Amino acid sequence: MAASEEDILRSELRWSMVVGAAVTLIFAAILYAGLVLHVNPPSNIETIDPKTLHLSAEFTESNLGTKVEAGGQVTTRIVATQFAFDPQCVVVPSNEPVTLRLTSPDVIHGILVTGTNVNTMVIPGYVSQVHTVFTKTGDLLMPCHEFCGFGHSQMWATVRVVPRESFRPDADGRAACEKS
Amino acid sequence: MKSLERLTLAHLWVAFAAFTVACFFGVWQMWARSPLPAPFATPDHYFLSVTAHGVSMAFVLTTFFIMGFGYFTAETALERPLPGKAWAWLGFILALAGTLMATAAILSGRASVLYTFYPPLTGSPIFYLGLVLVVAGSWVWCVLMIVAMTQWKRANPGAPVPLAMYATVANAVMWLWTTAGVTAEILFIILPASMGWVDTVDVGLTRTLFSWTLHPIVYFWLFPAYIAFYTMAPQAAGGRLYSDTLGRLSFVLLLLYSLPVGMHHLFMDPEQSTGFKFVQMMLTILVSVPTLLTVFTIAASMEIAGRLRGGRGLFGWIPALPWERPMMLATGLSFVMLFFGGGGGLVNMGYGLNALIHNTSWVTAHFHLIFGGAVVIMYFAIAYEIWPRLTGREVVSTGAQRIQLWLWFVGMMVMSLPWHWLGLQGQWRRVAQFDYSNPIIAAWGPWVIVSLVGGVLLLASALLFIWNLASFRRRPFGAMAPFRFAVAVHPPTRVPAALNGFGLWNVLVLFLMVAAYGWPIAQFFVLGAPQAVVHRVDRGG
Amino acid sequence: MAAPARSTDENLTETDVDTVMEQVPKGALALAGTAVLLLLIGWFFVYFVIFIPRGSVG
Amino acid sequence: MASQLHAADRRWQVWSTAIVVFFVVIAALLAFIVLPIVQGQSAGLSAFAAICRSLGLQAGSPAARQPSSESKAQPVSMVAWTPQVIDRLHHPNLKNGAEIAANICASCHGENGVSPNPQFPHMAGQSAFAIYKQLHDFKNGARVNELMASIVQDLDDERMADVAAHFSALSKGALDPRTISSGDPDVVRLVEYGVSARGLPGCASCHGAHAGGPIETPTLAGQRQEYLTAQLTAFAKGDRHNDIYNRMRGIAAKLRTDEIEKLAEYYAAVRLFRPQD
Repeated sequence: MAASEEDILRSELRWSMVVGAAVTLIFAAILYAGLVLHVNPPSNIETIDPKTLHLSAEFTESNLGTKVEAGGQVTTRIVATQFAFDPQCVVVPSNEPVTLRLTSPDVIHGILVTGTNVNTMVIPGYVSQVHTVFTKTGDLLMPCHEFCGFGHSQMWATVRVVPRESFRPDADGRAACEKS
Repeated sequence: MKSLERLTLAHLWVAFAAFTVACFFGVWQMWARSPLPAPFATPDHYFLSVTAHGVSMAFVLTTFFIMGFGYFTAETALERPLPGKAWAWLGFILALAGTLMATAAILSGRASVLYTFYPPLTGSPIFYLGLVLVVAGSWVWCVLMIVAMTQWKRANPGAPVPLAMYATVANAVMWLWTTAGVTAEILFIILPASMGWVDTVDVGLTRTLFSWTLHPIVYFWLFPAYIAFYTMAPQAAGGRLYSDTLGRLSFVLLLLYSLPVGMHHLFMDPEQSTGFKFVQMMLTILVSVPTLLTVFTIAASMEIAGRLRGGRGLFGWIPALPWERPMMLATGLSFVMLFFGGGGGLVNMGYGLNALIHNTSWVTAHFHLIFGGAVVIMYFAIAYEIWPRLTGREVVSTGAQRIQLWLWFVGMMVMSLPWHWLGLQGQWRRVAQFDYSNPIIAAWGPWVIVSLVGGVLLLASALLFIWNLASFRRRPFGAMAPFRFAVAVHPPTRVPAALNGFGLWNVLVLFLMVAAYGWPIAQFFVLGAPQAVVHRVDRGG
Repeated sequence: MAAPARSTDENLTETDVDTVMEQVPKGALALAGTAVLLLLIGWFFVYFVIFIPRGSVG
Repeated sequence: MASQLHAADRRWQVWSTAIVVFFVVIAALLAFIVLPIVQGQSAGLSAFAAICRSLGLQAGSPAARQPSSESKAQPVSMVAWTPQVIDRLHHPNLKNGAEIAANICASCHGENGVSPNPQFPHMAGQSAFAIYKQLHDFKNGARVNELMASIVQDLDDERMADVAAHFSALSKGALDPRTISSGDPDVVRLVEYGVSARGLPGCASCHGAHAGGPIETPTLAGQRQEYLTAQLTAFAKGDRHNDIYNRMRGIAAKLRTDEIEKLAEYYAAVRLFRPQD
């Protein structure tokens, strides 16, 4: 007999090696991104009550937007609600670490920022957090990318990335988009 | 024997009716999203349409097709009557009643929550109850498949279960595990909220339970395609299956590794930790293994056929294959779509890499290629293959069938390849209308129109498919030859118990599910999470 | 030696199969290998050319 | 033969279990030990904290410090939709509510909740949640109105819920504005479609019957035109600001004066009561 069952299984085993090598290569690249570039999916298990969100300190209306905290850390707080972001425009400095903190008082939302890797779901009950560095300046589009109701398609905001020297927080450390 | 045909045909017609309606919805949605002015394109119509499209394609087409094909396989592969046909009809009626309930709720505008639900948005209880009935009907099928195999094994001690049936039961076993997540979500959280018994829900828990179901459900849809690859395509090509053992192993691996991986749908979610996401990412990588093994095994089976037909050289066997046969053609086209869809999937599962494309059109492209493309084109081919047997009519000429398959393939590629590109540009999902006055979005316009053209081709193909099936009616009744599944190069005489049953694999699935989902689900009960207020999407009220 | 398609199906003999099995799975290996290679190239293109330049997130 | 097979089965059991368990152990080691420790080190986190984060026992990414978030709470409204409040609105004392309505509200808002004065809104068929929220906001000054503020001072939360539910029950609910055709394309666009370019969701996305919008969304169909114009204008100027997270201020500020007029006219024209069918 030309090819026994063993021969066939041996060829399958050889092919499995090829498959194993290919997926190992991909896995190595993912591991590299995690270990060296510190890329993680946003997984900030930090709970917050959506029912009393507007009564909270951090996500109170006047505390939203970009703020340079003590220690120089730039934090941008955004509330995703039906069917708008508050604020609808945030300003951030380029080439500096920025932490986005988002949450929702009502239903599930999600965001991405076009042209960047910024992407997270916004789930009522949790604070979503993305640490990143924006490298390109300009107005980036930040749409709500998860179905949140009939006004979902009209829900978007602007992330205005400005050069460091044009990023001028006020005495409280707050920075907001200038009204155009 | 007549009763089997009636049972199978009833299932397949429900499946294909839902499929055709869903194609109309799909094309209209693409039109509404494009720069071209579309009629009726209000947001509530749009999301009603998305819900109808998703439910019809993902729940109705798939479940009814799989049940019908499973009954057919059980009787033809085991060569003995299907036990419990009355139960099978009961399952059919349950699932059909559920489908009608869900349809009524959707069309009345009371359930525009999409087929993936999104609590705390909740629709009418009729919608969820309908879906539960569909699942209940499919459970009847699962039990019948397991019973059929068990009875056959008792009657044929030590003999290997035919591969087609072994795979079908693997799917039934997997489906029982799969539906646990979504059933728990609906019964314990969404239905009470929808009925007004509770006012708040734990959103993180609902998402985690749904993710339990969300990945293996795709493999549930995929199984018939793989069964056709292994047990029908080599036969249609005029060759032999390269390895029966590898077939069994692939189906076992699909059962094992499609389940503990659903969290890759939650990579961008804040309610799960990096650690468990990483573990499930690693398990997700393993899911690509059975598919890549299948690619090789089927390619080798085709190579046998091609060489038997005189093909020579490294690639000369490919043009020698009988491409004029629908099953052969569909298999080839399916693999091309599997290549692109699978490649996209390897990006999706990449842990941090998921941020690049999560909830963009890239993902829509991925699952349309894998499911709508690679899988559904095999549903067509299976239907063409078994229709003469089901109707007792003679084979129709295959020209129109081939045109239909080609149309589907070209349509799917034209539709989904631009979506990949748009996804990378950030085109986000589930949008009723885009603002084409925005310069970023304006640049997407032409590509959206190209993909709409693909959608129109798909609709044309869908209609031709129905016409092709209907044209069997005009053919005379023919002699009923027994249906033959592909034979392996070395047909198995004895296989290890592990590859002839599922006891061992159920234990391992349990272990994997506890490891992958134990704490991620338990955390909601141990640590607690704030609940969100239910928002009713119940437009009819 | 291209035999008529249908006759191959019906009159398949073990000898025929044995003969072609001397070649199989060289072609399958070449085809599947090429596919996996292209897949890897595509994946690493997305990784290095699109993903990495868009910056680290976590 | 049988024992041979039996041995083969054992091998399958042992090896497949071993491979699966081995793989899970490796995955867990990488996910819960290697990755967090390496990432945590460069972020200045202790190994313990990083591991806790990777397990989800501590908030934050194992690769970054948590930002500090000190600030003072300055709510624009004190109403929170807790299960207790929702439950009271679902199970009110309607007799109590009717009494309050007759004694306090009727003189301005009409005996059946149909206001005789164009300045005052109709109450009949209004969402109980909307009424409750506004009463509450009047009481603690989140919504500024001297007259209402003095009137609601005597109402506690439960009585507010009762009267809100009373008015809500007066009709079977307002018409869904979608079902009313309007000839004006501007109105159709604003009410049904929304305008993506301006970030304006369609009014019906929230104000349509059971549209799934915010809990406190009022129904607008049949409301007094003057009242609607006044409120939209007040939202636009920021004079009224008890909508949490700028939901209405943001929208009203984007509307032109003529659009506000048209919308108020349109919603006022929608009949308040359902035709008896």
